[in-house]
Amino acid sequence: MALIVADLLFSTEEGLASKNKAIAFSHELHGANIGLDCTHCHTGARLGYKAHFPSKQDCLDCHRIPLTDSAGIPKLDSALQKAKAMPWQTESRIPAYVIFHHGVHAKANISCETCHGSLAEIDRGKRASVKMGECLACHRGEKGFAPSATDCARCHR
Amino acid sequence: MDQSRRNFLKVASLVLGGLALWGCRRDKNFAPTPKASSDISLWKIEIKQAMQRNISLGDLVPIKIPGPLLKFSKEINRFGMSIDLDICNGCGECILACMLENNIPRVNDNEAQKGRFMHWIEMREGVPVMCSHCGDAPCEKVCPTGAAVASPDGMSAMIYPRCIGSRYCGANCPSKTRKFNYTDARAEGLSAKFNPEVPLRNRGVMEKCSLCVQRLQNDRLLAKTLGKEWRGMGVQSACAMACPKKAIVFGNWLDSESPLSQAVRGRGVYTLRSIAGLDPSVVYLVGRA
Amino acid sequence: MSPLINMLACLLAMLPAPFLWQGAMPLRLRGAFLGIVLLCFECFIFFAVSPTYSLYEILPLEMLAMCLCVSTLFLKEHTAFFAILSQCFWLWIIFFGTFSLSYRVGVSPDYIQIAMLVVGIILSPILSSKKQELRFCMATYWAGIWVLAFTPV
Amino acid sequence: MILRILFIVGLVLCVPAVFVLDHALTVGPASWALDQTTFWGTPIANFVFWIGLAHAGTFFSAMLLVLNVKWQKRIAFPAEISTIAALFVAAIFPLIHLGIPQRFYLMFPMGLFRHLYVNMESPLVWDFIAILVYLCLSIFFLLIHAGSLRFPSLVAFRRPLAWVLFPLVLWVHTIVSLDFAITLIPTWQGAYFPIYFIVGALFSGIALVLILSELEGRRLRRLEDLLIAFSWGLLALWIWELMTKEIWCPEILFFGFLVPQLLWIRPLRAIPTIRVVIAMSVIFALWWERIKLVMPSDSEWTPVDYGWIALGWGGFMAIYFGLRLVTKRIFSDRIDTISTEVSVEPFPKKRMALYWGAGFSAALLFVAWFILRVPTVPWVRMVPVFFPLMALVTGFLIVVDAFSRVLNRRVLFGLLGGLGIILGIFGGLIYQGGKTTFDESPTIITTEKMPAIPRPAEVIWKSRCASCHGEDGHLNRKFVHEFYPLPRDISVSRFDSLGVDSLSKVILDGRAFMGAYRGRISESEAHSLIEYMRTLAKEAP
Repeated sequence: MALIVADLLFSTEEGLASKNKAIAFSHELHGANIGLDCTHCHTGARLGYKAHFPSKQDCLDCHRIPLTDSAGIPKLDSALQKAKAMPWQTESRIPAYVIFHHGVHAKANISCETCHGSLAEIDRGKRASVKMGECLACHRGEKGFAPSATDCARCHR
Repeated sequence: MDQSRRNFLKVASLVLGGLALWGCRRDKNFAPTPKASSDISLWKIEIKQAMQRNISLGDLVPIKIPGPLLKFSKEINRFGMSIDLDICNGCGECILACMLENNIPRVNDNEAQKGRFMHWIEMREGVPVMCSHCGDAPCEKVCPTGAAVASPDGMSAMIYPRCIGSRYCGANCPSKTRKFNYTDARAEGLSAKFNPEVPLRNRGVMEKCSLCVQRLQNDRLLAKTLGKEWRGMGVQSACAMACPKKAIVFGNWLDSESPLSQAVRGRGVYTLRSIAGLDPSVVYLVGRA
Repeated sequence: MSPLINMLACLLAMLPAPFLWQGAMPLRLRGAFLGIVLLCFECFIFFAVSPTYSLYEILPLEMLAMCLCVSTLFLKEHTAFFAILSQCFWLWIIFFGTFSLSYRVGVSPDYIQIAMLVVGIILSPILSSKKQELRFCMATYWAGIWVLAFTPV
Repeated sequence: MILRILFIVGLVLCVPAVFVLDHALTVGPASWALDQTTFWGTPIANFVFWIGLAHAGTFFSAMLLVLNVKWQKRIAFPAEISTIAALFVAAIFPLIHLGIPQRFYLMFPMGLFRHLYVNMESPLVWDFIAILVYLCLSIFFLLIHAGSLRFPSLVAFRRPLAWVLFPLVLWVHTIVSLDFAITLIPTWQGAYFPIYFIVGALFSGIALVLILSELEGRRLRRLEDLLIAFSWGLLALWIWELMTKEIWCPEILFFGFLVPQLLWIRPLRAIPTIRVVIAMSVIFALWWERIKLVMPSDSEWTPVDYGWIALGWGGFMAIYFGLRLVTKRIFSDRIDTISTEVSVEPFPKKRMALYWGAGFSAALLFVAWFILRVPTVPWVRMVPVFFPLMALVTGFLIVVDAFSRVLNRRVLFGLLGGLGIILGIFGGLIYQGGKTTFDESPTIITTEKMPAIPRPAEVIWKSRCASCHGEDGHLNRKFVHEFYPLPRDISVSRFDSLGVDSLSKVILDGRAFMGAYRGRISESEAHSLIEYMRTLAKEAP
């Protein structure tokens, strides 16, 4: 009995490092509004396997100087001062045996929105679907893009 | 009526007893998992142990230099390897390199006694033998789910999440180079993730030489991202890189510039008799043609 | 396999046909008789044909199938029905035999032979009548299937 | 009474069987005898054996029925039940055999809906489909037989359904034989295997039915004759195996051929015990033959291998005698007399042709659709699944027709609807699939670390620099104009005047409004970036 209890207690997933909850990041404000490309912060999205998150330093590249007259700016600045070096992280939803290369898809002129949804949707918490059926439907040319490789070893290892 | 009630009671108590015992066995899940070790010397010891076995190689027979695949005649790439038996001295360095590159687990004592090592490369009479990536692969034909499947660039690929472990491929492989995960190496602490690029395998799936597919994939995707034509130039398999005598050469059969095509030029090309008719991509070089 | 051996096999296969269903034999004797007939065919193939011949493994069974086909001509009743069954048996041996060979040695099924057998099955109800001439036609047709299926190595 | 005792014996045998099963599933295939070169072990051998035994029921009820053999009626009903029992037992073994049994559904043709296609070239897929269909149709057949007791008009449907089952049962064992015959393993090969397997299956099946009929207190002389007849047929095939592959097993010949010859001796035949012992010897020989065929090498058996024997016989006896006792209680012994009644009205040929035609077109549609989706499959390789699919549709139509005669329409639609809902739920589950499973802890995505191998300059430019400096090096006006002071335009002359060292210092340590990128861009990458900028400047208009 004690073992079962112990198992229940310790098997709970450890929470991920909490996000900076004080100030919500708005994709819409940064993207559509000021014309920043997704890859500016999500480095690697255009040419690498993964779209990474910006570090604090990446944020400070722009936020070193006051950018707008908005009242929230001092609050943001102080939050940024206190933030960790890597403020964001997430669990990849792609298993280790699958490779998804952001770069190749960007090269094929597939916009981020195709899989991730619009910026407003992302702000609402939508994440890209990683169902194999959806990958395959697109690769077979059923979603309006040119057909692409469908042999298994292209994406599996 | 009495009779049937007695019967019922008998059956019910049997079933209950069975279920209770069944429940007990789950206790073993609480046993502490052995700490996984990533001490490479343990792997070296196992390789030595495996190399002491006497596995016969069988005859080597001459074949033609591999050309375009029949199934994918329009492809411009077909990867493969050549192993120069005039140079190779069977030192076994390739086995270690392969294990570290592909996160191949060790096996427990029981399995080792039965000779069921997971090594993708196996020494048979001092000759390294691995999957030959046959162009007309018998393993792919019999796989019910398509987990063993041909890739257009010449690999005989293995898709682990699709594998249900029917072991038909292993049974039908004439060179017996497919390895089945009989045990859960992770639960026994016998596997280590040396290379983050390669997934660990579950108990119950088949595996074998993948021709270092991850290296090819990485290189291909980078080239494609940059918009270059890709012939796999510069990619090397782990065993080819590790071979101290450079006996193993990795390359593209369809690219005359590739180190493979150059290594094979003028040499006698051989393969195991059992797969001579199956258009293998991994060949042995012996003497002059 | 030489054409001569092929012809001999054809004749040998037809030889036991008239005696298969003659007289009132108990079932066990008939079964044993059929088994021995098959054994004789096997011995003939074993000694007369080289094992490298691609269809080697199914030749005795094919001979048995032809023997059964011809034997239906000597039946008093249900001739057509049993002719169809024995031709299906023959078809089965050829199709699934070559089917497995197609994986192993790359022999594709002999579609001409299969088509001829299918035609035979369709024609059986018409041809297997009481008339002696039509029965003879049937026997010739089966012999023709056997001979045409022969492929020199 | 004897039936009841045997039922209990079956249940008792199930107890060790359950433990063995549980152990085998927990430990996996390592728990039974397999060696370096043998990947298939005792579960597959037992599977082939039990599938063979299942043939007996269909042989007696369906094949002899269409061949107009009169005496089959005396044994048909128990034989049909034995088919169902043996099929259930047989179906367990391939599941146990799998390395990951819970993934068995990947063999289902339903998998197609998830944009995945089974490999139609693999005999295991044919096997899976054929045995599923065989099980369905055997249940249909038994249902009609049992139902005909209450509704005599159902008798008319037995023969049409038997015509579907007759070829199907041969087809099933042919496909089981192809599992072996198509391989490159020398001891598994043989183009004659289809016939060899069928004869072997019927031989062991007849022996089983002989035992079952003795238990019913009936003696069928024809069964003994058949046993002798088949033993000679199998002898011929064993000798052919010896001639082609030089495989020779004296013990199989002894138990499978010599012992049944005792039935020639009249006084011996007369003793029931002797008959049963001979039949058991035949069953043993055929079981041993399957073991020898599947795993020719002598690897040491574990308790699990012996456990399969308990699982097979325990499961079979529990299901068979259980069902037999239940049917006895419901029908007493009327079941054997009713089937002797010949149906008054023959089944209309036109309707029969319609059902066969529907089955044919359904199978054809499936095959055509599959080949359209997976054009690499040679069409011949689809033939083995063609007939089972056709039989399934035809058999289903016949059964629906049969029960639509006797059942209330509302009940019938209810049954069909229930079946549809169950199949729909099952299909839906497969279509939905599981969550993407993580065999390992998922990768955590954070900030990009500097890679060991320098990234191409173009990569860095496009992700790091282009938001301000523009993809072509000429400002991203939308961003820069509103928020930031304008960066300098790049030009060849400026590069020449500044030099590589001071430029890379700007990149790495920043200047004015430009941030420092040390730690995010390596020195060598900075150098290649400068080269890249130079080419951009050259291309500038």
